[in-house]
Amino acid sequence: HREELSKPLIAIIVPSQDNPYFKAEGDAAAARAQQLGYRTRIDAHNDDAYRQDNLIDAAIASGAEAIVLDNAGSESSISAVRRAKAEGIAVFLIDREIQVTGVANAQIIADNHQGARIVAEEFARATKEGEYAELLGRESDTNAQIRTKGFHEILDTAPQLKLVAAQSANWSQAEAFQKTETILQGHAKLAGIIAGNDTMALGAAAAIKSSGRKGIVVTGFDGSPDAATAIRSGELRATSLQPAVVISRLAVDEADHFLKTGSTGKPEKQIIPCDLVTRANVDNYRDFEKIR
Amino acid sequence: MTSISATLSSSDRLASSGARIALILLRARAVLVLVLLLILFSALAPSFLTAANLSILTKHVAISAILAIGMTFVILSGGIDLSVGSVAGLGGMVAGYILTQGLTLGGTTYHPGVFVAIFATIALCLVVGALNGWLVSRAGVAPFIATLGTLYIARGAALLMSNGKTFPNLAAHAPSFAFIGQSFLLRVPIPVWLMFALFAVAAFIAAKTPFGRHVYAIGGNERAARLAGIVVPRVKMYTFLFSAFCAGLVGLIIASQLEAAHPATGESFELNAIAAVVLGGTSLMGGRGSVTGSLIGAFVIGVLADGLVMLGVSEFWQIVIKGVVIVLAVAIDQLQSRLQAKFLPLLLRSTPGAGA
Amino acid sequence: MTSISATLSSSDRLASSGARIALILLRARAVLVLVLLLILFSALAPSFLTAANLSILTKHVAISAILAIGMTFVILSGGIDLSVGSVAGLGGMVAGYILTQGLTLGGTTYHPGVFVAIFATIALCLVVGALNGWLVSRAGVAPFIATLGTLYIARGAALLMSNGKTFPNLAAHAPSFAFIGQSFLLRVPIPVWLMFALFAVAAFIAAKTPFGRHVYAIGGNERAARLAGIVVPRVKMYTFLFSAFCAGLVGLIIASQLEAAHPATGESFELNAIAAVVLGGTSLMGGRGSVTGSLIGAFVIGVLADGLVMLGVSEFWQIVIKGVVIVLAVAIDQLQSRLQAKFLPLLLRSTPGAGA
Amino acid sequence: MSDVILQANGILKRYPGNIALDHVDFKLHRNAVNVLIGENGAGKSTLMRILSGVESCDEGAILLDGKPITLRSPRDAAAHGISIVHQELSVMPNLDISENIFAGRELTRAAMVDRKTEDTQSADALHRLHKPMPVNAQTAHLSLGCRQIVELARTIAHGSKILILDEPTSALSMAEAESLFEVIGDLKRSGVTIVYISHRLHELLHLGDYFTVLRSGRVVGEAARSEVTRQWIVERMSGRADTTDLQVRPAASTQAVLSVHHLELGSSAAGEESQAALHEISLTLHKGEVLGIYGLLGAGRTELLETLAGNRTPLDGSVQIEGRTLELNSVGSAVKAGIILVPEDRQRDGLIPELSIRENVALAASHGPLLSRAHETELVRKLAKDLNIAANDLELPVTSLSGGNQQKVLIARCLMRNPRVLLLDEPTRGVDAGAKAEIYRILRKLAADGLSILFTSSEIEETRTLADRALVLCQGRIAAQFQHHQLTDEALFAAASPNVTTGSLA
Ligand SMILES: Nc1ncnc2c1ncn2[C@@H]1O[C@H](COP(=O)(O)OP(=O)(O)OP(=O)(O)O)[C@@H](O)[C@H]1O
Ligand SMILES: Nc1ncnc2c1ncn2[C@@H]1O[C@H](COP(=O)(O)OP(=O)(O)OP(=O)(O)O)[C@@H](O)[C@H]1O
Ligand SMILES: [Mg+2]
Ligand SMILES: [Mg+2]
Repeated sequence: HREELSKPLIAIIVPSQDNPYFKAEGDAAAARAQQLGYRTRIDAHNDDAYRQDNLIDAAIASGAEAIVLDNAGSESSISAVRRAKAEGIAVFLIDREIQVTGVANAQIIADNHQGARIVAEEFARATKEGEYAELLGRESDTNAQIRTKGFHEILDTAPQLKLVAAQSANWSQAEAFQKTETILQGHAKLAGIIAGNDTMALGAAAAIKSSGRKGIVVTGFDGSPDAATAIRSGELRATSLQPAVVISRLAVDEADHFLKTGSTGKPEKQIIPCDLVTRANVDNYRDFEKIR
Repeated sequence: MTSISATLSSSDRLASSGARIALILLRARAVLVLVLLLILFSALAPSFLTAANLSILTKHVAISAILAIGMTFVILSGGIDLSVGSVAGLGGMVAGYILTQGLTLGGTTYHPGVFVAIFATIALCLVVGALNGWLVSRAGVAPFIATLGTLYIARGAALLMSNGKTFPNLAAHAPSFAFIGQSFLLRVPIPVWLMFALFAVAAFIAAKTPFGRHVYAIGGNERAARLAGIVVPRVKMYTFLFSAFCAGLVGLIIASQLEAAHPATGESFELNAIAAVVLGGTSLMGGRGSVTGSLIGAFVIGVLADGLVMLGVSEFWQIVIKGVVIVLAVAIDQLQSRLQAKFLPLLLRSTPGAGA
Repeated sequence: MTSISATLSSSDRLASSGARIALILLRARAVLVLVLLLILFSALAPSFLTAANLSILTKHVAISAILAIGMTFVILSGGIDLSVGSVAGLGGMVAGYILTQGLTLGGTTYHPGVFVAIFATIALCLVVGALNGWLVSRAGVAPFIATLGTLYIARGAALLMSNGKTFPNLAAHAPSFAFIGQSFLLRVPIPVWLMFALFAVAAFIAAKTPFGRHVYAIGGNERAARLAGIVVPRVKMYTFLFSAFCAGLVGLIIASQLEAAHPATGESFELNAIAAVVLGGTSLMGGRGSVTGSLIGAFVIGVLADGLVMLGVSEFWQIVIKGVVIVLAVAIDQLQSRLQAKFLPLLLRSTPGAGA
Repeated sequence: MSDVILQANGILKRYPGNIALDHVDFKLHRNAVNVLIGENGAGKSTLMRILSGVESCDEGAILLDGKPITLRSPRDAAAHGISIVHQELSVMPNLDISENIFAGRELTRAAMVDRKTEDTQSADALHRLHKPMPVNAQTAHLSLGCRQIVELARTIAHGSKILILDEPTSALSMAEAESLFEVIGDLKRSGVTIVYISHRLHELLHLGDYFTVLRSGRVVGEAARSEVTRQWIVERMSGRADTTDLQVRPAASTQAVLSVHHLELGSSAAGEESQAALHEISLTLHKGEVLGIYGLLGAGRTELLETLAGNRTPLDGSVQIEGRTLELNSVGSAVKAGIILVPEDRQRDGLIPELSIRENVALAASHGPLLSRAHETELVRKLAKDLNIAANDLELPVTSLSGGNQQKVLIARCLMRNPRVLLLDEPTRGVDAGAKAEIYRILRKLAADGLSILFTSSEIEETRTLADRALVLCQGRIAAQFQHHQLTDEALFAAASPNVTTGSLA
């Protein structure tokens, strides 16, 4: 225990621990950091910028050398990150960016916008024509906003696709299930549902299954293992895989590099593109990672 | 003596009819709101009033209705149960765990059938219920705090079971598990059957069994109930057990519907359940209310939610409207009972007894 | 006569000393838990007991402490306020809106200063508080339901103000706004000053002013309070206004700390505040408790939260532990007052009056 | 200025179910003691609640010094110098004595409560009542009597022109009452007008200057002291229960049903109510006997009965029923043994207001796992007939019944469980004359049928009328025991009061 405590600490802060994507993200970062001889701690801010603020304070107070952070809001996180920097703690943002540069040591961002576009393109290809519905994440979350923006850049230019319902399911599978059931009732000719993340997509798929309707295209976002399973079985058409593991490892490596040399040797913003996962290539991925 | 009985008989007649009117109005209030909503949505959303949609709607209502039915006894006896949402979440996780991981006893892992899983789930939920009951009726902790504590404990436990992960495709592990949430009987979803079954049982218990009456008695006047020889702690214990049982059932239904168990399931369900009970005309002070009311209240909340989704009303407005409906419905209830208090005496103005 | 007064005076002496003992123990309980936690964490986390950390800790405590202080009067008078979290969220959004968007009146948009923004924020929060007060004291809606309704309404309103978006870098729009949440005075964070200021004021009001006494009186026996000529509805109104005021302040502090206003801010803060108040020894039945207690309770919750994070305890365990602490603390409280009830009579047994 | 300071004209007050005041005219004579008499339920308290702004009348006017005034709240009344001690205790148990005395009218200096002055003023208010108490003692820990004193002190401390006392002595010992009378004398001399309500005739005749008699919400007599005699009052009240047909006789059998040995109950100062201690209580109750327990309030009668009913745990002593010793640890066990209590405070400990008459009667008597409404209705109807409960619909809310009938409902509830021993605490408190006589009849009949009855009372009249044998309880001890023929006012008073000053019993 003693020499464990003597190791330098890297605090890892992710949005939540009960979502497979963030779970994988956090675990990957922790694993790498421990490989590199760091002490780690994973906390979740549940997309509550104030809780994130407190967690960063706690990290500062417990003398963390670096913070790996998947932030709680591109605007509402800035002051916290700035405070950490002021305390001389290196901050490495993963997955989501913040609206300023020069504060964080690195922003290794999963390109939600590009990811949204590619999955939307696949959705448009698959749906061809007709009515579709959108399930948004928690509308007060930045990512929900970016993704829906990306979806619409594509889908609004596809004249044969008509948006008939857009509801928030707050990232929740149960809520997506119920709302989809209701939407299906309202729209007999629904051809597709584009969801803001995989859990909602799975909820929608379950609802479609229990409704007995066939041929409704469902796409998700994240690339979770559960989604992969659903893609294999055809319940999901596609998802946009954010390379969580890659990003986390990168962030930790750069943190390590920075702590040892005083620089990351990389540009601050590194935007990692998302991969489109469909039945065709689903077997090339495992746990948010490209394996072949 | 004569004059007294005279007063009584005449005042009785009025009082009774007054009481009946009151009762009808009271029921009517929830029903009224419900009917209004139904008309509104049918008018605005063509596909709302279809058999298919109503069946789905009822299935959604079932969730909060079952919780509300369980909550009714707790509230009737003057308590409250904030833990039902967490308990539902925990229940789903227990089932998910057993179905996917099996039970490991002394090194060897068994893969018990669906019924064992269901049984174990309910059992664990009852343990939480018993904890609530014990804290309230024995340790003398205020129900609000006791169940707030178990809310956290149960939620944390649910998250710990899978270390935050979801137990995925339960269907693959146990196809028959889909039954609870997904199957139909005579073209009516099983959850709806469960809801009506529970409703029937609960309404029967409330109206026809000594237990039911004891619940009302305790809510009405706990001291009197105790002096009349009612074993108050035991009754309270049962109310919390029943509430936890219903919560467990909900957890199973949701897990079965999603074919997956997610540890965060059920967050803030308790608020819906409480709102349903109160909309149904049950007083948070206890002693006054009915299971039927709670069912109607649950329908109000469910119809509102689904209807607004159908109309494509934005999430944000949905929240506001929900708040407004809750407050309005209850405020109207109060107003009405006030009016009654005002207007009954005026009826009694010309009773012979006074003149005698 | 003599013997009676003898009984009385002696029993009184005991009673009052008993009361004092009780009070001290009661305070002691919360303090005890607090001290235990502090020792525990200092032992386990070396960096816990540093000036820097304690200052940060206190800053965190300030948030729930301010809410708890506001909530205390509501609960002392026998009510409850579930809406504080939403009101805090709404407050932040109002400030954010005014600072970033300005106020548009008749086509032209003004960009008022920070003080106008703060003023407007507090004003709007007071409106919600007034709504709560009106619903409870005039419309006769149960506090739980009334504030549950406004919880939804305020949250929805907050989301609608920005259509769910965050109002970004307020610092840029109004540098001086950072003051409330980020600046220091004599190396102590402003929020901490605010907390202690509010505490002083509240403790003073509770102990020294007629209003404070009226709050206790209503919580102790509302009917008697009314008979004694206390204007119950007005007092209740003020308690809800004060609670909303504190909530608004919290909203401002958080917005200032984050330099951004997020519509989801403050979710479930109410539970922390209520827990703090109850841990502080205030009875949910009203009439018994103190502002000091609530402050201590807030520290317990705050220390627990930060300490567990520092120890790297998993989030899930944090939730469980929180639940356990809440239940235990209150259960112990109950137990202790029972013991008192048991042990006082034994003292009183041998009073001269009885022997006379 | 006129002799009449306050005048109420044509006051009408309705309550759901009955008319409490039916066009009452009431005059208050300046700095005199205006006595208001009437049976329970006559409307005395209602009238006073109206004069003190607690309730508003449906019709009628109130004139102060000839000028009409409106009293919307206790504050208004206070502003006009009218203050009241309510019949039902209204102290705030969580506040201390001085806080209670000044609740709602705090003395302030610089917006701060001026505790010092409050305490000193409270102290000398208590002093004027010859009842010094530590002004910072929590009222929760006070006996009913002391709470009553606190309320008196409240009105005295506020130095009001008109002081209404609604049964102020009901909770006082003789001696305490004595000192109250002195205070009333002082106040009268210092120019205060007093309204005095009480059921104790000797007090009224001792104190009163002007008398007004109410009967079922109407004024049936007014006179000055000079014209008033015991006889006059009794005729007006016509309250004397017609109990001629009650033939009381010594217990038929000598078979002991209930025997209590050396019962000890600790007094506790915890919780909302203080409770009197019991010491060395030993008594036997024979089959078919009606045993009365007389005592002043605070004597511990409620405690005794509640202990026998299993609702309080004794420190020591044994209770045997028909020879078998029984564990008194819960109401349930007592009920099983056939001991059931009709509590003292109907509203607080007896009735379930939300439930119907039938449900209240059948409350805890469960026959099998299910309630058979038909069966139940039949049983309840029979009881209602035996006890002559004047309700033609058993499904009405129990609150729609008058006090007497509510009391019968509670008796019926106990009979549902066919008890061996029936305990009644103040069986006719708040019950009007007719019903009172009836309840006596019922109880006698039950006794004749072999039920053993133990009842408490604060009314000598009642004890004399109803009991075969009477015990007197004083400060938790059995002070005396009387056979029926030995029961006289003087004897009972003497035994009941810690130290007697019979001088005042004119
Ligand atoms: N709040 C109330 N609601 C309904 N009826 C009431 C209420 N208060 C009093 N009454 C009825 O009004 C009548 C007069 O009651 P009141 O208390 O004035 O009688 P009282 O003369 O004070 O009797 P007591 O001598 O027992 O105090 C009674 O029949 C009583 O039942
Ligand atoms: N209705 C009541 N409200 C508050 N306290 C009460 C009440 N009845 C009894 N008490 C408490 O119990 C103590 C003992 O009084 P108790 O009632 O047992 O004497 P008692 O002889 O039964 O007089 P009574 O039966 O007339 O009340 C009282 O001093 C009082 O503090
Ligand atoms: Mg009276
Ligand atoms: Mg008594």
